[in-house]
Amino acid sequence: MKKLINDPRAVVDESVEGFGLAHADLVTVSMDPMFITRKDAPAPGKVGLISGGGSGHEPLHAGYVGLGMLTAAVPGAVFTSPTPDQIIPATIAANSGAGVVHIVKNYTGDVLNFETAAEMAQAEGVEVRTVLVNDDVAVEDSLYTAGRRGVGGTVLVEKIAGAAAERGDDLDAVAAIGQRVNDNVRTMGVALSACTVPHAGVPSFELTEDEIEIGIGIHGEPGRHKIPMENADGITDRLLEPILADLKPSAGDKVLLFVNGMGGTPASELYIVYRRARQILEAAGLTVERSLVGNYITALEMQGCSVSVLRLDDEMTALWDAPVHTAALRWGV
Amino acid sequence: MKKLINDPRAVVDESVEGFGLAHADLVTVSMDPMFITRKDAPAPGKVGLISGGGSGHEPLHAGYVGLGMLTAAVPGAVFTSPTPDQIIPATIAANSGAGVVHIVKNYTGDVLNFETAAEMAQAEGVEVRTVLVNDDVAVEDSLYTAGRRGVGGTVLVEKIAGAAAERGDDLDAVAAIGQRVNDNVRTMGVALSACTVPHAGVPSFELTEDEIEIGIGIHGEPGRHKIPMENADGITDRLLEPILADLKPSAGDKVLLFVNGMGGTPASELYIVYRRARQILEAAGLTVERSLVGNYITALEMQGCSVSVLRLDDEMTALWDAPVHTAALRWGV
Amino acid sequence: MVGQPLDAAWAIAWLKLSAAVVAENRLRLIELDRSIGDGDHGENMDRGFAAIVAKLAEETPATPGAAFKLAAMTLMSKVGGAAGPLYGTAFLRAATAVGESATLDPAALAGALAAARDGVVARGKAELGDKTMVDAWSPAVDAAASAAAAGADGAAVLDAAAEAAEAGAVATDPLTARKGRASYLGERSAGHRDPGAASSALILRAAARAAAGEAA
Amino acid sequence: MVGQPLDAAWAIAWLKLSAAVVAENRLRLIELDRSIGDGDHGENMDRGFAAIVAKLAEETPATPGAAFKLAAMTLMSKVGGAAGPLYGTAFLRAATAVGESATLDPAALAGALAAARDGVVARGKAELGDKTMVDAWSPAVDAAASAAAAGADGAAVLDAAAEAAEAGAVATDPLTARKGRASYLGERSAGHRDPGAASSALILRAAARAAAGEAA
Ligand SMILES: Nc1ncnc2c1ncn2[C@@H]1O[C@H](COP(=O)(O)OP(=O)(O)O)[C@@H](O)[C@H]1O
Ligand SMILES: Nc1ncnc2c1ncn2[C@@H]1O[C@H](COP(=O)(O)OP(=O)(O)O)[C@@H](O)[C@H]1O
Ligand SMILES: [Mg+2]
Ligand SMILES: [Mg+2]
Ligand SMILES: [Mg+2]
Ligand SMILES: [Mg+2]
Repeated sequence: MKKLINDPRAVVDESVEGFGLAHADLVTVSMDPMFITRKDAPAPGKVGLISGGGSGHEPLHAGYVGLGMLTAAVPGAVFTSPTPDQIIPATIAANSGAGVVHIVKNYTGDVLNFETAAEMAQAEGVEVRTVLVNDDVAVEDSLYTAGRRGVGGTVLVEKIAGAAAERGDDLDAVAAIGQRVNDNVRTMGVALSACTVPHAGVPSFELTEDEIEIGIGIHGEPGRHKIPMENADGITDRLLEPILADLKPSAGDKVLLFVNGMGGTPASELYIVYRRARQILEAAGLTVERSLVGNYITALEMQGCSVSVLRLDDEMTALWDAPVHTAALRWGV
Repeated sequence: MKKLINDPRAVVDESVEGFGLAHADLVTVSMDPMFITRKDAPAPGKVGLISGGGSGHEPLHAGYVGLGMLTAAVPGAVFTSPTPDQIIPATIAANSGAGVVHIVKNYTGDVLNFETAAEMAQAEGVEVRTVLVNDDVAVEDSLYTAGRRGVGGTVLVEKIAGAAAERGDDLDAVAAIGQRVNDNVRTMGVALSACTVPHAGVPSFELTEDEIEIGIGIHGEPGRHKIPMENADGITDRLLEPILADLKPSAGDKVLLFVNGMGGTPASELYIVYRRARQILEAAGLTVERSLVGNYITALEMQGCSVSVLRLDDEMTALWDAPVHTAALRWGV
Repeated sequence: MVGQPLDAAWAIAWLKLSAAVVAENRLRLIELDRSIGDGDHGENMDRGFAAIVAKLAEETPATPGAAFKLAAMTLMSKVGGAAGPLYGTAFLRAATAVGESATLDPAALAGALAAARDGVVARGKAELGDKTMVDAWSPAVDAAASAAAAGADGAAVLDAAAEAAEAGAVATDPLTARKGRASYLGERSAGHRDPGAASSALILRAAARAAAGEAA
Repeated sequence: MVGQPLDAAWAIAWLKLSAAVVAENRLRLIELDRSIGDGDHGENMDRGFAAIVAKLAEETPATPGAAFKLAAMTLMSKVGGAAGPLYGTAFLRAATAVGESATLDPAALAGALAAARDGVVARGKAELGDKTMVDAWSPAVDAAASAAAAGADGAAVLDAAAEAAEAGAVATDPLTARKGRASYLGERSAGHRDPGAASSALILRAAARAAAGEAA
């Protein structure tokens, strides 16, 4: 394992410290307990929006703290959800009195820790709503399992719900639009290589030179199955197929196409995947109204990508286009 | 070699095609000869700004085409400079009558091909000025060698000269500010792993598990020397030392600190390097006025980073802050 | 087997022995979690129990219940992930169950273990056979109850519980996970031991060793 | 050795044999460039010469000069990198030097090679010993001039040139590069053959083979 780090156990601390220094115009960093808030939080009268989860998915979530997106982010240890003693003060700091929405990726750890924190924050007088993101079609959705994972769709939920909070929607409305995004987005990922968690020191799974993992998440967990290496178009076909089968869009639907890099994939390759995904969507009669291509929710240095398709309505499109000013996503300002 | 590609020889074509589809609001793509122009090029009365070079450094250069930055970009094959038959029509397309500045990274191939193109474009009536970027302190600067390489500083030259062109500076003024940025920026890079050129199929150099290459460029060429793996702080010290020795800043100087990922390095690690670089600069009495952290000029999926330090003056800072709207850099609009 | 009284000293020794055994098994637990999860379980548990030891250097709980509560709060705030709230809840429910008693008799001990297990189930909603830590805790609780009913002393009750937990952990090997991160793997999760069940067995064994008089 | 007349057919055969030999040596040239450059030289040359062959399927140059010009233009527009403009200039200068002659006599041939070399030097500003293609071209030009002066025929002149170029390429091995990408490596460039010198030797050998009557 070669990484640009000092002590494997100081990775999150030092990285968040650097992030805070580089983006001091946007964010305030609390180191202990660790959470990152918008410089101007809480915005009077506006709903607060928080997300968090294990570290290692940068720029998620700290990179999305700022105008028009998150009010606060709560990073845990690498691939480990944060604890209530971080989430509670972040929730309180994000609350202007209008309440706080927790955007939680559907993993047992995240759910349990945010659940506890929400309960305790409510006990301290903060109204909390939770949007559970579970867009990963690689995982079977069932009452008898942990359910689908929250992956690429999280970024879209944060952007669109963030814009709703910024325009002054109330607590239930912000949670509802976040939920609507989640209900209309599906994601599927592939890994060409594993990633190495700093404290583990060895890759999270093994792949030979001609194997890939289809249906991976963002934690270096193995996917649903290994298949022999294929070309980019073939892989993209395999990602889109379950997305469309599950989303069941109608011809004429407008969509946002999000091709996300897992951390170790060159931008040029993401655009090759984008090209093919776009061909498939257009062949299905869909209009790609908006696009996002890049490393937005990663698994350390994993090579691979995920593709997300979000069925848009006019309100979602307008909220997507609304100004955003964060370290990792910025437009209109 | 596992990559999200189809035919190794179609990588640039398919990737640029995808880029054009994803950013159709910003750019127009000519596939043969290949070049990418701003949707609204040429802007009446404004100086055109072109850059180009081998592919594999994405988002450089196509990602910087748009308002306040490049008028056109000319991608060559992977790590191979483009040819005059691409550069000439791009130059003509970028010319509103106010002339065109070529931003050329100092590599023999880039210099020769842009030189030929400039001559031929001038013969067709386009005034051309050239800014040669050579910020890499890893390489000895001498009349008897190919001289220093153009690396991270290129992004800063493109942004600041682009803002000057956008505000309406004339040809010589745009070239002069570009030159001033180059004169005030120094860069040094490190690789933890090599990259694999698609048509070559094998890594560009070999490193064992406990070796790193110090002084690498952006083409997977080996660096000045291999050293045993060190921690992030130690590596950052090694990058900053020659930068400061060469730039010779004075206490009180204002600088822009640019920590650039080579393509395969997680953002969290870049912020760990940023943290240390900032400590060093502040210890030297410098004020870090502006920062940029991310994958802006890459070498495919190489793991590693470069650090650039630009000594700012008030005009450069204002031009840095000026609005920019490109696929990879955007603010103020 | 004649053991220690199950008092505050025992509870503290249990926590310290747990910290030692988790630290020793850190890599093994990471490795188990790497196979069917995200490779952090050993790191998470080690961070949490190291924090408990640090807390114990500052304050000395006067009762087993106080020790359990200290453990619960520390695990809840330092571990994160799934294991943090689950173990946190387990110790919290055990603390509530034992109240302020200075020592636990075998029945109270068995009741505390059952409360802990019930807490895990309430939070995580896993059933027996879902390939989670419940598969270690449930047989341990049953074994403890039987032993206590049969008149065993505290040390013997814990020994039975530990043995059952160890068997329960081993028995997760062939199972297909239905809860937690391993469930994403579907059938590929079979053939691997559940890391949370493995750590639960280690911790229950530490309780038995503390009761048998082993010092931390 | 009695060879072909150095006419348009020879020039075309030269270009086609060059394309074949460059294609065969693509990986070797990539490998040489990977060691001290950026690993694209074989790919660049292969792309350029394949384009020449494609062009030759569309049009048949009537003179050696026309063939050289076709090669120059194609290399200039398809190769890129350092090699594109340098080889392009070489062929362009050779074309200018031979004008519209239908066949080249040994002196004209030697003159064309010298013009080509001078073009490379004018563009690239490399001196002998800088570890570039000049280290193959310069001895080749000298050998060709001597052979022509000694009365050798075209084929023999080219044979001498190719042999000298091959020796010149080998002689780059110990040198430290002072031009091109390899110069960034400083002393680490010593111990490797310059890829452009290697490709130059291949191409000059192809010229000799074409002159010896070998068909493409
Ligand atoms: N719903 C659940 N009920 C009971 N135990 C669970 C549940 N989900 C996960 N676990 C336990 O947690 C363990 C994983 O813990 P850990 O790796 O620390 O957290 P994470 O899965 O968040 O990375 C699993 O091995 C399993 O025993
Ligand atoms: N200034 C120069 N003069 C002469 N030849 C040069 C010069 N610079 C580079 N070369 C030749 O070009 C070769 C490299 O070509 P190539 O790999 O195709 O281009 P690039 O270096 O741009 O990747 C070198 O091996 C060397 O022979
Ligand atoms: Mg985890
Ligand atoms: Mg090259
Ligand atoms: Mg885990
Ligand atoms: Mg090369």
